[in-house]
Amino acid sequence: MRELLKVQNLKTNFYTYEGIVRALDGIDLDVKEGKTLGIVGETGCGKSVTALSILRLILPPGKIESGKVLFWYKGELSVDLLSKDEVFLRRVRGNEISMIFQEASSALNPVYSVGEQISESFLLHQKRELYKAIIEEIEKNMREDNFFLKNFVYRFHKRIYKKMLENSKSLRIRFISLLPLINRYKVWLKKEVSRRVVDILTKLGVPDPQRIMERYPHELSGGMQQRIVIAIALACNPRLLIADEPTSNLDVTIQAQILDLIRRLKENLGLSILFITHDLGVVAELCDYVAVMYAGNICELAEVRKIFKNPSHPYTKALMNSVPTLEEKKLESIRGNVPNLISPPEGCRFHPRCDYATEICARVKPDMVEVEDNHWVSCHNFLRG
Amino acid sequence: MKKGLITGVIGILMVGLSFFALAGEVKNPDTFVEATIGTIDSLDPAWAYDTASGEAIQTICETLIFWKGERTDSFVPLLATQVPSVENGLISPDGLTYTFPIRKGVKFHNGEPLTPEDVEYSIERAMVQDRDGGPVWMLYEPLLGISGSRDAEGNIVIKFEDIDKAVEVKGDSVVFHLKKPYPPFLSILANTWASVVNKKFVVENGGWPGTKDTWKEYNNPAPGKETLHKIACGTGPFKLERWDPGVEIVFVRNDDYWREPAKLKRVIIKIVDEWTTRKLMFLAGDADTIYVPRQYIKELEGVEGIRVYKDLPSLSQGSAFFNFKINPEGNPYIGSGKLDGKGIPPDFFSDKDVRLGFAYSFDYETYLKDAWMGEAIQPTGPIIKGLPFYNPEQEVYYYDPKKAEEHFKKAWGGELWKKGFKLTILYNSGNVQRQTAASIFRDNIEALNPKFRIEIRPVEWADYVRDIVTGKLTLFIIGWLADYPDPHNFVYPYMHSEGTFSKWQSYRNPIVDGLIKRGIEEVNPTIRKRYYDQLQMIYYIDVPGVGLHQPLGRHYERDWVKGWYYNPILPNAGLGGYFYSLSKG
Amino acid sequence: MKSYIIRRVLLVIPVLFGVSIIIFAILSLFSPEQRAATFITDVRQLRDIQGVIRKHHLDAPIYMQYFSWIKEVLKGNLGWSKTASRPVLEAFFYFLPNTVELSLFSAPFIILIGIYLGSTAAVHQDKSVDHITRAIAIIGWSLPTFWFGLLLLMIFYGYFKGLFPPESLGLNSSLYVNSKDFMRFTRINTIDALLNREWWIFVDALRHLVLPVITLTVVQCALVMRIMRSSMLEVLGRGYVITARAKGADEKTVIKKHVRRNAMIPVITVSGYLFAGLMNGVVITETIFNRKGLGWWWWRAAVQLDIPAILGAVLFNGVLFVLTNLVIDLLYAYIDPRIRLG
Amino acid sequence: MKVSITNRKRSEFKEELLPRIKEIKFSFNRFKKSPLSLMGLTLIIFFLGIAIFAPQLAPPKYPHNPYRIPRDGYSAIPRPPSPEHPFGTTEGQYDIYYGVIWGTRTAFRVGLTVVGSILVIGIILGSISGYYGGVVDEVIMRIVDTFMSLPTLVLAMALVSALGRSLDNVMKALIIVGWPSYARLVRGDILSVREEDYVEAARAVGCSNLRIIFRHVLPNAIYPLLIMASLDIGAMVLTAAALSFLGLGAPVGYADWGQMTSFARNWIVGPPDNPLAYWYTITIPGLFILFFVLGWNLLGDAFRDILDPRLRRR
Repeated sequence: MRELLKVQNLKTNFYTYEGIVRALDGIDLDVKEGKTLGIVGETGCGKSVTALSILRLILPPGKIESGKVLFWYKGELSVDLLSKDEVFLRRVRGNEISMIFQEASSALNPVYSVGEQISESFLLHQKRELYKAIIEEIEKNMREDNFFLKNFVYRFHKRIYKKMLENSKSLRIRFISLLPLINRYKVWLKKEVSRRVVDILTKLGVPDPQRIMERYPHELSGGMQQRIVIAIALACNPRLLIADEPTSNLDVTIQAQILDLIRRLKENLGLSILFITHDLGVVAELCDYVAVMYAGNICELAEVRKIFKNPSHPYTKALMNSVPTLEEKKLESIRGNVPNLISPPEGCRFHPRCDYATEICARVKPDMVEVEDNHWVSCHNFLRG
Repeated sequence: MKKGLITGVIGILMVGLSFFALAGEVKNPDTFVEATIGTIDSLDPAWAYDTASGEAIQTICETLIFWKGERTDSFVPLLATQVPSVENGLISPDGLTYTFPIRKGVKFHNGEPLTPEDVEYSIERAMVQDRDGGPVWMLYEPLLGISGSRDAEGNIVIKFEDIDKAVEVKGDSVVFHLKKPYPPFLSILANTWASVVNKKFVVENGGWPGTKDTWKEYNNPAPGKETLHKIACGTGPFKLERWDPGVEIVFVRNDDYWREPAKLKRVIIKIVDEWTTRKLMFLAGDADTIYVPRQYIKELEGVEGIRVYKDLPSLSQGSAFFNFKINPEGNPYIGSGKLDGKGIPPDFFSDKDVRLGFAYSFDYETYLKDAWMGEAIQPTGPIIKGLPFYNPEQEVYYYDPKKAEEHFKKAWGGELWKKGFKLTILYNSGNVQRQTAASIFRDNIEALNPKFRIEIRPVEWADYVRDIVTGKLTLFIIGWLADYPDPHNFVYPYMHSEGTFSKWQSYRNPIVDGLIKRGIEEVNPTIRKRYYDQLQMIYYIDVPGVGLHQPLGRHYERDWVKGWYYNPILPNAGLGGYFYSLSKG
Repeated sequence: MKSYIIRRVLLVIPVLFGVSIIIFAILSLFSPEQRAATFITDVRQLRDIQGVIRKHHLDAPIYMQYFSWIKEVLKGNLGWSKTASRPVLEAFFYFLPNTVELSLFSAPFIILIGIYLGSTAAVHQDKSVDHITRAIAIIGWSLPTFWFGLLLLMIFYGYFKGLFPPESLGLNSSLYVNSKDFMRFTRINTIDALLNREWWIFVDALRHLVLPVITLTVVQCALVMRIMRSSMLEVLGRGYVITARAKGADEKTVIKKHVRRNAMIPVITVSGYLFAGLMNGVVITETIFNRKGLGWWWWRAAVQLDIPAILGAVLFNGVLFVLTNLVIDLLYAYIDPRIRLG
Repeated sequence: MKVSITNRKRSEFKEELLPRIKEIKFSFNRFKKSPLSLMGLTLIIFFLGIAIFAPQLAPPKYPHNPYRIPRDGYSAIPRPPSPEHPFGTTEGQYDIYYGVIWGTRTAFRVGLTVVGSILVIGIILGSISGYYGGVVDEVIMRIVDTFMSLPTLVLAMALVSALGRSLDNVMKALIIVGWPSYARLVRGDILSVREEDYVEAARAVGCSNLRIIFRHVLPNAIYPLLIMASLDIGAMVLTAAALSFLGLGAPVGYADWGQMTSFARNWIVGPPDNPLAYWYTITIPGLFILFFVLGWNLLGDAFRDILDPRLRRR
């Protein structure tokens, strides 16, 4: 099974007034094709920063210090996204890798209709496929009714789309698109794109997509808004979807629907997903592999079943215990609070709160050790069995 | 894209304008442009009393007789063929009837010929209208012996017959019947309020038809409702082309004028409030003459291409008047209202020594030098230089702190010097000269005795007028402009117990009233002179007020203007003067 | 949408009533003699001031005058303006074209430059571009308009010998414009000149517009720029901007399509004040450049206590302002769907 | 015993204040970072110094009325700077140096009193109408609309010409014209803050309405007000100067920058041979106005970038 995405020693800092926040202190993870990797951790441990760093969407004062993001791109493996120029990155974003966010309501632009926002993804990436499809469409129409005048118009439109296919930036086309009557050719484009929007919306199980398209974001429910965000992301059927806590602020019933939708997409489209959440329940249900993050480091990485069966990193164990279960058992809380990332503790960043901490933990940062097949831990005295 | 748009637009603007280089010495040679500040109130001769309207009407309409060049005491015939006098028999020996033979072959701007009926109608129409605060009292006093058609409460006190009989047409001349002899009557008829208008034109435009039954409706119309407010039809050298109130008024040459047509094709009077803008237009040649406020004279010194006329005596003067009986009720300007160092009693100025103290503590030279740039003279009394019977040898007061201190010590039996006083002098804000005069009084009097306190406050013109009329001002500085060049027009308002200023001062002197009455009714000039000399001496002795300045005007014009002359009695004399005589090039 | 408009229009009536109350409160501050004095232009007319008071029935009790005034206003007779020597309503329509021309030419510059500078400053926050544009805008905003205007006049009219003259038209063009063979449609010189295809008048009118427009623009566009900058900064931080970037859109389209349209909303709401600011600027600019518009007329009326004109001015401004607010609300609803669909 | 209580109190007090100190330290640092705000602060401190030490810098000639500019003669032609008149004299020989120094005091007086009273009126009416809503809100808002529909300068001109021309009337006019925009701003903020949970919580705990308004609601709505106030101080001084230019501001001879610039309005363009002959009459008062207003505007801008919660942590 090939690794679709491999992140190596990713470091990202934020240069704020209080000092340099070392948000990511060397992250290594990989997403296998068709599989779902869950990233779990308390708020503020750097989950979202990882997601944004992968797509290089970190804005000043943040800066990606070092590391590699290798992405399997059309046959040859090692394409380091971080070293590529902005144009390449733009072709990847939304087309190969796309992202969905926690706050669906603020992720949608209030002044444009939902349909417009989804069609923007198509227009950005699939211009050539659209023009080809339109040319075929025109030819089909020409064959059906060969009324003289219509024919002439069709041929004219066809020529325009052919021209656009070769050189989409030509000034002549931009000029023609301004003339009122002549730019009727755009009708084809609008029809083709809206057909695709309806297609993606039905695929996501949205009822009556034609009506929904005209609506504005503030008129839709939370769940529906999240479906639209997913539609935007999956418009050009990317190979990797990064989901940054998509269901966190939805109430449980809607949350279940969205998770179910994502699972169906995974199976039907063979989509590989990087799923970020702080809810262990969701991880158990959806993810194949899990990475537990704490204060900018990954402390444990393993298959879902293995990690639930025997969590070997003290933090993971503590996390497990703090989740309410059916049997009545006292919930443990972890003493102390999340470290300040400006002056993080030496060695293993969890040692001040770790019950099993020994002298070495405070000095040396533990490396990843393979406890069992597909089960890695970064801890000096990890718990056995 | 946006960046391109903006720079593009500015580029076009610059290119389009740059080729407009300015050249040419005399701009628009046959159009005379006057830039001033006063707005015209109305074009109706019977309505207009302000100088700006007077200047416009004088360009369009003409009177029976007119001033002879620069003189104010002799006339030339205009619409009348002769100037009436006792010698040529056109004025009756008893000075009660004046006959004016009317010139023939004169046409109005609407083509109608000039007839004696037009003259009679013009004067009667003025007396019928007689608006509040209008100039027509000057026709009522000589013709009917009263000051207006209505009493204080506003109901009409005269009958139409009185007006009709006062002016009659006899053959082809017009006869005026006066109630009592009135020597300045000729100079009144030479002014714009006696201009001749075309009866047919006025009646067509809804004016008074000249009959008895409807005359009351046309009496005292609301502002702007008078018939000739915006329209004009006279016999003058220029016709009215257009009037945009507050903006400009444009006259165009009347080609079939009964005398030789004017040299200028067009005359424009523009309103330009901002001095800097006005000056730059003058320097750039866009204006041929401008109104130059006194304080900016220096800015035009040593500028070539400009001709300046200096020391033009104007028939106006500014004086300080002492209020003998100040109205104490609710009056902040007299402080405590008692002689206790924190105010003044209402009759403070009734004590002559106080008045003399003030008179001697005013530094006349510095005032004339600083406030008027040395371009004003000190008047000797109510009758000023340029008026007949002006007495140049009349004694005047001068700046003498010791004399002033002497009088102040004697004032109120020495109480004033011990206790001191505090009073407020007002001036209408914006009038730099009056403000300077008030400051001179304050600084010199406060220097005499630390207990003397004078405060100066500027107020709006409307408040200034209100406080003068209600008698609240302690001492007020105000000016007077001649209606007609005759001592009676100054002596009456300054000294007569019913005169405008003396009434507000509550200055009453029966001898003076008698002298004034005899002065106006005496036809023989030598006897009139004796009365007016006595009046000027009494004014010096009683010192109800002190003459401060008689301004000497200035006239500024570009050097390509020709034919300008100065007659003090013409409205806005220092500006356009008489457009008929002007030319350019 | 329709009910929204009707509600807004109905709101206009109480506001206008309020405006007339304020106007009359100002009027009651004057005393009868004061008001009468304003009808006197020459000291010689002081003779019968009582006559003038009676003529204009200035001594009746205030509320009585208020009702007679309102009756007159509804009949369209707003009294006689001495400074313009014509009825107030007629004077308003006479002076309106000049002011409209000035605002017509400066408004686009103010808004265009303001938005452009505002968005560039926001996009490059805290870089040199941001500091420079902000400094220029702030200096423009703190510059006393009259001082700046007079300086411009001195340089471009005095020193450069009449390159950009004051007033609204040169002598020859104003004579021609007022002559019979020039069709007056809107009484706005530039537009009439175009309609009559008199290019030289059009250029002359433009030449007279340059200085006043610069004076007005420099001060007013600082306000637009500041509002635009802070609203752009706020929108840049929003979620949908990151979504747009995540879609793969390039920075230019993100700014142009997504950010600027949302950032325009606060600018539209504030352009109501912009109108008020413009009217203030117009008063000073027209006085300095001697362009006989509403601003000049109101200044002259205030200085010479021409009461009917002052009251008329406050009333007209009230009506104009309320109408612009209505237009702005409708524009606001058009841009922001959240408002339109309630 | 007493000592310990205070000790306990002080440490506890320090403990409670810590977050606030941290915030202030953060603001001050953000403030230090942008050069424009530093310039603004120095300008305002410079003017404050002049205002405070005015009696020392320019000893008043008339103790009972220090704001009257002393005159040295009456001639209308301004005289250039000379030893006894460091900045020269204006038309009517008013000493520019004295006028400009005491003018700083007038500017602060006009700026602070006007904006101060506008803030107070605006907050009171705004919070009442915002918090209570319903009919009260409707009435107050209609009054605000009425005042808002009157352009500041025209109304101020009408008021000053009615009340008479003095600095107090100018201030009254500016206050009457200025308060509505503050009231509307406060109402807007309060409407949004009123919905917040912590206000609901406060009401649940049983605080009185007034306490809620002043303890919880206003502190959060205060930032935009502060920003607007600091910008308005400059704007108010400018409007007062404009009024003086139009002949409706402070009386002649009063130590006020606007009045002095209006003195100089006719001397900007000197005689043709030496157009800049009277530069000092217009430049000196003009520059004082410019830098005073500039200082406040820069400060206001800096406040916005620092205090506005949304932009603070960007």
